[in-house]
Amino acid sequence: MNPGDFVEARRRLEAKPHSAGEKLTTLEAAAGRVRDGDHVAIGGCLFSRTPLGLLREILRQRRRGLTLSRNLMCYEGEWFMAAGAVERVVTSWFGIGLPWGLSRIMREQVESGRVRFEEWSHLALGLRYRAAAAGVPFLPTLTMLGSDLMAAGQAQTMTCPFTGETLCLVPALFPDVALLNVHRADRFGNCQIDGYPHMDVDIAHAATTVLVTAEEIIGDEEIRRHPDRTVIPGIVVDAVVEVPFGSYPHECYGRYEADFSHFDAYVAEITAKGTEAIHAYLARYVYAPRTHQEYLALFGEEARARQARSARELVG
Amino acid sequence: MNPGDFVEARRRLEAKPHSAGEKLTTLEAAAGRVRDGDHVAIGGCLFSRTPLGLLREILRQRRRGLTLSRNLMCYEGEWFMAAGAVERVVTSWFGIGLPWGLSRIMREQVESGRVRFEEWSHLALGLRYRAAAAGVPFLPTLTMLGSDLMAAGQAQTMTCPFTGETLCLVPALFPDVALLNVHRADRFGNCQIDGYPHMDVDIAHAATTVLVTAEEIIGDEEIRRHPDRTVIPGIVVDAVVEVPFGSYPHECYGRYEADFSHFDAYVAEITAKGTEAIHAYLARYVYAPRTHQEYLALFGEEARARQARSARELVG
Amino acid sequence: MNHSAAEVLAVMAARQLRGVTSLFAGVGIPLLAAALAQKTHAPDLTIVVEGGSIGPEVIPGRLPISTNEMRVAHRARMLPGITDIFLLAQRGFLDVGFVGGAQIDRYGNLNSSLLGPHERPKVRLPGSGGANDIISLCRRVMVVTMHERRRFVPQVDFVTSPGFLGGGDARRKAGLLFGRVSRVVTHLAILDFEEDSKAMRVAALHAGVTVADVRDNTGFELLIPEGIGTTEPPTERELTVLRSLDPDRRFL
Amino acid sequence: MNHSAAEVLAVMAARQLRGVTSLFAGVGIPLLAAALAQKTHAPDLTIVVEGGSIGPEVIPGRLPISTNEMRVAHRARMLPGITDIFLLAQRGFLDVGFVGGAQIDRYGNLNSSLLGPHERPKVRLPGSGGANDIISLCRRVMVVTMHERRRFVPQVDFVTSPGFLGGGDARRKAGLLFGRVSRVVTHLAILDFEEDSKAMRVAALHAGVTVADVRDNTGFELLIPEGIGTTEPPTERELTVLRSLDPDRRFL
Repeated sequence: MNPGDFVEARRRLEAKPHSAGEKLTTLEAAAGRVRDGDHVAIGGCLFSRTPLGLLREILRQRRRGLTLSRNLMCYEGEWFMAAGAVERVVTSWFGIGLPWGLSRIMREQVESGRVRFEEWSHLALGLRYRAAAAGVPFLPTLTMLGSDLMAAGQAQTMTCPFTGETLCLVPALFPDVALLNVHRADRFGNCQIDGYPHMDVDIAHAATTVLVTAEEIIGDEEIRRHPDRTVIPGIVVDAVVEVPFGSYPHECYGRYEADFSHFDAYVAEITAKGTEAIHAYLARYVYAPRTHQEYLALFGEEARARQARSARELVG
Repeated sequence: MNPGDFVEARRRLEAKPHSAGEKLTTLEAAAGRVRDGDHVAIGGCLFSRTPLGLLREILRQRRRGLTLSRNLMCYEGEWFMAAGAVERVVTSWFGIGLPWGLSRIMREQVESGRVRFEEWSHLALGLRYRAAAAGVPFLPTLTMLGSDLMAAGQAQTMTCPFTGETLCLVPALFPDVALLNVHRADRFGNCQIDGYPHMDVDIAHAATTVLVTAEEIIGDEEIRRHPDRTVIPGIVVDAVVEVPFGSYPHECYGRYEADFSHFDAYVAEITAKGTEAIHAYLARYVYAPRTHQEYLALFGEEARARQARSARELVG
Repeated sequence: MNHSAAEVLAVMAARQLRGVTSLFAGVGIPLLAAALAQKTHAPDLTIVVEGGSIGPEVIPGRLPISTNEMRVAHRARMLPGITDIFLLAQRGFLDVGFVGGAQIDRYGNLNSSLLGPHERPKVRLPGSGGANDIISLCRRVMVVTMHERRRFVPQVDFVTSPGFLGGGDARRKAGLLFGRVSRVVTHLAILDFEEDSKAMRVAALHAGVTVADVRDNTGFELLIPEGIGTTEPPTERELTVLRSLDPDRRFL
Repeated sequence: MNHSAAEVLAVMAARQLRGVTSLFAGVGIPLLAAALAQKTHAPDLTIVVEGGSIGPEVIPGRLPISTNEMRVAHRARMLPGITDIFLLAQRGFLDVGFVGGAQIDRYGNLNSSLLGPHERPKVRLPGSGGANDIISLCRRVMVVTMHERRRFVPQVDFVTSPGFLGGGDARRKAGLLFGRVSRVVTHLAILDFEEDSKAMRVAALHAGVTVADVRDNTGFELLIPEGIGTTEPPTERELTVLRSLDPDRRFL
C-alpha cells in the first residue's frame, strides 16, 4: 500500500467482516489472523505494555516477511530479526534501554542489509498512526523539517495555503494488524488502560485488524460503570484474549514493574555468545512453552509477586 | 488574526507571562483577563458543562465586541447577543435544545445583520480547535466537501500530494481566551473531567489564555494519585477558581442534571415578551447577584439537591 | 393498532437496521428507532451518538433532549470526545448514519442552515451540527424525516449536508469518496435514488398511502417505478416496544 | 569536593534552568540535572518526559532507565499520550528541551541515527527517538553532552536533529520557525552560537579547564572570543543533592 493511501485503507476496513458481538478467543486463534508479509504495529512503548504474549505466538506460528512498526522498539525486535520473520522495521528508536547499549542483533541485521530500518522522529511516527486513525492521508507538522529524516522517509514538504509557511507532511501509516496489551477489556473488545496510554489508541484505529490481550476480562456492568475510562471501543477490535502478565517481563503500569535482571541476563548472553544466544533464548522462552502458563512458570511466581509489589510502590 | 496563523498564535503564547506556580483566583479576577474584542471559546457542549460562572462575570464586566465560538451554542449565546456584547459567533449549531425550537433572540440578531453567524460542521469546528491545539495551521478532512459550508467559511480544498484525492483543509482556530468548567483541578491548574470530555482539551491548548472554574479544588496528593485522570496540564492554564455548581442550571456529568424546568420558564418568557424578557432575565440572574452564592440562592438548595440526585441515578 | 405518523417513521427507520452493527444517531425519532431495533431484530447494534457516547441504553420515559447530555451516557460503554467520535466515522467504522434537515431536494441534499439568500437569510436555522459530518463520512446514510411539501423542495436554499449534489457523479467529484444517502425514510414512503442520475425515487409506500399522497407532499418530480411495493404496517409488538420507550409521547 | 565529569555536566546543566518553568528532559544526566535544579534554584520547574509524564518526581536511588516506564510516572500530575506530549512542544508550551547525540557539529546539528553512508551504514545507531522533535519544537534547546573529539565532528554523518543546519538562516529557511539550540553544555565548557554565522563558540570554561583542553577535545575550529569567563565549580550543596539522587552512581 502506498504511503497515506487512505482510500485503499478504508476499503479494506469496509470489506472486513465486522461485528459488535463477542470477540473472546485464544492467543493461538488471535495470532492466527496475522499473514506472511503483513505490517504489524506493536502497542506499548519500549519495555512498557509490550504485547509479548501475541508476539511470541506469532513467532511460534513461523510468520515470514513481516514489517514491524513501533515507536520505540525493544528486544522483541531482535527476536523477529533473529527468527528471520521480519524484513523491515519502522521506528524512531531501536534498542533495549540506555544501560544495555546498542542492539548487537539489530546492528548485524541492518548493517548487513538483511533488514531495512525506516527511521522517523518519535512525534512523526505518532502522527503517522494518528493520520491513519483519522482516515486521512497525512498530517501537517513542524517536526523533521531540515533533517536527513525527511529524505530517509517518505515525508514531503508543502507550502501552507493559509500562511505561506513551509510544513512537513507525514503520510498516514496503516498497519494490517495492531497488537495491544491493555489492563482491562470486556468481551466485546472495549478496552481500558491505566497510566501511560502510549500510542495504543491511534494504533488501534489505524490498523485493519486489531488483536488485544487484556490483563483482565471484565464484565458488562463493570465497563458500563466507568465508560469514561474506556479508550478503545469494541467496534474497532477483532479479537480479545485474557492474558494475565501479558507483557511480562516488560512492565504493565500499576500491575508489575519490568524485571531488569532478566534484561541483564539476556544481554549478557548475547554479548558473550552472539546470535547463538538469542536462538537459545527463543527456544526456551518462545518455542518451548506450550501455553502462557508454561511461559510464566519459567520466571517463577516469586519474581512476579516481587515485580507486582514494586509496581504498587511506584504508582500505587 | 488570519485563519490558521499559527506563527502569530505561538508568538502570543510565548510573549505571555506564564508560570508553573499557583493560579487560584476569583471569578472577578479571572474574567477580568478578557478584553473587548477578544475571541472567547466556550467549553462544554450545549447545556453540558457550560462555564456559566465565568460567562456571567464577563457580562457583568460589560465586555464588548467579542467573538464567541462554541461547538453547539446554547442560551448563553442569546445572553451575549441581547447584552450587545458579541459581534460574531462561530459554531455548528445554535439553539437551546430540540424541544424549545428556534432561538428567537438569535434569529433577530443574525437576520438583522447585527451579529455575524459563521457556521462550520461539528467535526470541522472540532478539527479547527485541534489544529490550533497542535500548533499547526490546518488539518485535512473529508467532511464539508461539496457543501455550501465550504464557501461560507474559510475552508480550502487541496489535492493530496500522496494520493491525488481532493481534501478539505480547515484552518486552525486560535481563541484569545478559553473558558472551561471542569470537575476537579489542583491549585496549579491541572484539570480532571468525568464523563463527556466534549472539546475542552483542544480548546484549552488552542487558546492563548485559559480560565478554568472547577467544581472542586483538590490537593496535591489527590491529583498525583490519579495522574491518568488529568486531561489538561497546569502549564497551559492561567487561572483557576473553585465554583461549585459552576454550570448550573446546565448539567455537570455525574454531579447534577440540567434543570429543564428552568429552560421551559426562560423560553416561555421570551416567547411571551420577546427581548424585554431576556433583559429581565439578565438583570435577575446575571447583574443582580453579587456572588456565585447569591446566584445559586435564586434556584434554591432543594432544586440543586434534586438535580444532583438525578445525575447519580443516570450515571452513578 | 392505530398509530401516529411519528410512530410509522420510527418503525420504518428501525426496520432499516437489520444486520447493521453500528449506527450514528441523533436524539428524537432516530434514537427511538435505534432503541426499537435493538429491542427487536438488531440486538447487537451499537448506538453511537455525536455528543460522545458509544453503546448507551435508552431509559424508558427519560429520553434525551440533546446528543451530549447525561441521559445519552446512561450505561454507555465509552464516552469519547466529540471530535474523536466523528473521526470514527471518517475512518470508516460506522455502518449507518441517520440524518434530517429542514429541507431536502431531489438529490438528497439537506439544508438545516438558513432559508433565503446566504448573506442575509430570511430565517437563520440552528445549523449543521453533525449532520454534514454524518452524511459525508458514514458508510451509508438514511434520511429520516416527515414527508411534507415545504420540506421536499426542488432545490435546497443551502447545501448544509451533501446528498448527491447535482446528481450523477457530482458527489464523487467533490471529493466525497465514501458513503452516500441510500434511503429516505418518511412517514409516507421509503425512497431511494436512481443508480445513474441519483434522482430520488419511490421504493415502497407505507400501508394506506397512495402515489398521489406522496406526490402531493413532495415539491418536485419523483421517479415512480412500475410495481412499487407496500411496507408491512407497524406490528403490535413494534408499537408496544416503541411506546414503552416514550410513554409520555414526547416524540411519538 | 572532588567530582566526576558526569557530575560537572549535571550541575552545569541544572544551572541553566534558572527561571525556566517547563523542561522537556530525557533520562540519565538530563533528568538528574532537572531534579537537581528543582531541589535548589528552580522549585517551580515542571519536568516533562516524552514517554508521557508531566511533573514526576525522581525517587533517589531508583532512577528511571527509559522515558516511558513507571519510575517516570512516580507522583506525576498527568500522563498524556506520547504524540500529545510532543504536540505541547509544537504549540509552544515547553520552555526548554535537553537533547544529546552521538555526534554534534559546529552548527549544533546532532546525529543519533547512523555512522557512515546513509544507505549502508557502518554503525546503525538507535535513532532519533524524540531528539529531532525536541530540537524542532521547544522554545530553546540545550545540548547536554560529554565533550569528546569523536563526538564533536566537523560535519555529522546524518542530521537526525537539526541545529542551525548549514548556519546563518538555514534553519529558518527549512521551515523551522521556532526554537533554536541556545547552549551546548559539556563537562569542559558552556558553548553558544555566534549571532550571524551560527557557528559554535566557547561561552565559558569550567574551573580548571583551558582553551587548549577544549580545542583538543573538539574536532572542528571553535570560535573563541576574548576574555572568556569561568563557571563557578560545583558547590558542596549541589554535589550532595545530586549524589543523594543517584547514590549507586549509575549515571554519575
